[in-house]
Amino acid sequence: MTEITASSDTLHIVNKAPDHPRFGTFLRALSDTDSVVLIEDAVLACTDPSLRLPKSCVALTADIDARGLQDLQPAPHMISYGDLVRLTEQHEQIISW
Amino acid sequence: MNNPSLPERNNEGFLEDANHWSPETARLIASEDSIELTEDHWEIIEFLREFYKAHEISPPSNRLFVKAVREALGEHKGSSIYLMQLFPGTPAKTACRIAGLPRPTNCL
Amino acid sequence: MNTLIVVDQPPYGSWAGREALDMVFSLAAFDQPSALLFVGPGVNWLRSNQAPSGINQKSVEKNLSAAPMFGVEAILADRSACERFGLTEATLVAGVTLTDSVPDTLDGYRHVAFAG
Amino acid sequence: MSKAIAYTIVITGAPWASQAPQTALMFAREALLAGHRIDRVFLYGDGVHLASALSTPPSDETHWPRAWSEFLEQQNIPAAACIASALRRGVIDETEQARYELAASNLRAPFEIAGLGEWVEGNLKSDRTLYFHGSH
Repeated sequence: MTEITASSDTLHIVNKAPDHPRFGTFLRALSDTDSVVLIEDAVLACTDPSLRLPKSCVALTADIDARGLQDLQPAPHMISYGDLVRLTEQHEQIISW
Repeated sequence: MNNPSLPERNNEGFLEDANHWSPETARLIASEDSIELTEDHWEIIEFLREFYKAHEISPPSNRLFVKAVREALGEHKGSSIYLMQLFPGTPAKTACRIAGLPRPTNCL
Repeated sequence: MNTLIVVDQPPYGSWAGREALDMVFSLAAFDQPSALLFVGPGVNWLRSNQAPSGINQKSVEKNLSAAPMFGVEAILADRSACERFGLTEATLVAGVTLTDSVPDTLDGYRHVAFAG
Repeated sequence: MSKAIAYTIVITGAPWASQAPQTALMFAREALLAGHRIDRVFLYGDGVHLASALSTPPSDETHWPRAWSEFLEQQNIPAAACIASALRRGVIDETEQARYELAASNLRAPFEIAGLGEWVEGNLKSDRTLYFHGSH
């Protein structure tokens, strides 16, 4: 995964499927410089290129693999649980959707 | 605790139905705690009855009870010490019991 | 440490909003600056004249009206969501501040949380 | 390596109705491995079902409540279920069983029943409060 630097921007952790109303609220709440991690059902968003997710968006490998999405093209940026911990170190404001 | 002249209550002495309350109920419940109700008590009891009618909840905790009294009746009466003197123990619990309100959830 | 509790679920169909209210009340009880933000279908909490006795529930409108008394600093709502659900000044409960930018509102709080 | 961080973990999604308890457990294990601390775990809303001693999944499925209990005990991390959420959903300790004159109690050790004050305190003391929600 890409190098992470300390940030004052928000980390969004999203677990809702892309059709869930809260996923839409999350998209509207997103600022350009925020970081996004897709976990659980939210990794299904990687199958829909029309969703305007930021380039820096990453998805949990375990949830991607569980759902058979490991060969998606374009391939999502994937992270481990340990990487998720590191992201939470680097962001003071974290919103779990 | 089961005074036959009182409406149905739970094992902590709170009325099962706030609508079954009367001033006489308040006097009887207060007497169990050896409290003789004065003007100052009635002011708080009426405040709580009005609060329950407006918001359909008891103040959820003692801190919020004190805050709500302060908001309505000012700094002097909205203090733990003042309310503790009137309603010994945990003032929110004692006052709600006498006023016929449900037990504060104390979830806080 | 200011905290924003967000409600995006409509009232009565679930208890999630009531549990959000308990969160903001408990912050107020400990004198922590706090506010509520209603977004999406959650704005339906803010419609006046709710009469839920027919479904045997307590009025969330009345429960919510205790918030200022306990020291909850603001009741905020997403203007576009209010418009979508037909909430106007005439049908909104008193004391609601409308926001035009949810991202800007979220930026103003150190903690942002949902009840569930 | 950045400095150690203290977390409060809040779980609002129930086991089997959501992935919340399992994602939270994976996160918690990794956080400790990275040298961080978990101050407390707080169960809220449907999350209180994780503290039921009566959950009995089939023997070949992961037993999430037991896995959490073992983790909390091994790591000596305090964990509480919100009293209002727990009472509504039938997660009861002996004190509440006596208070409400109920037929049984079912709180799984080492979870305790506590008020939202525990959550407020966690927010104040920990560097981060992280929420693991249900999926509905």
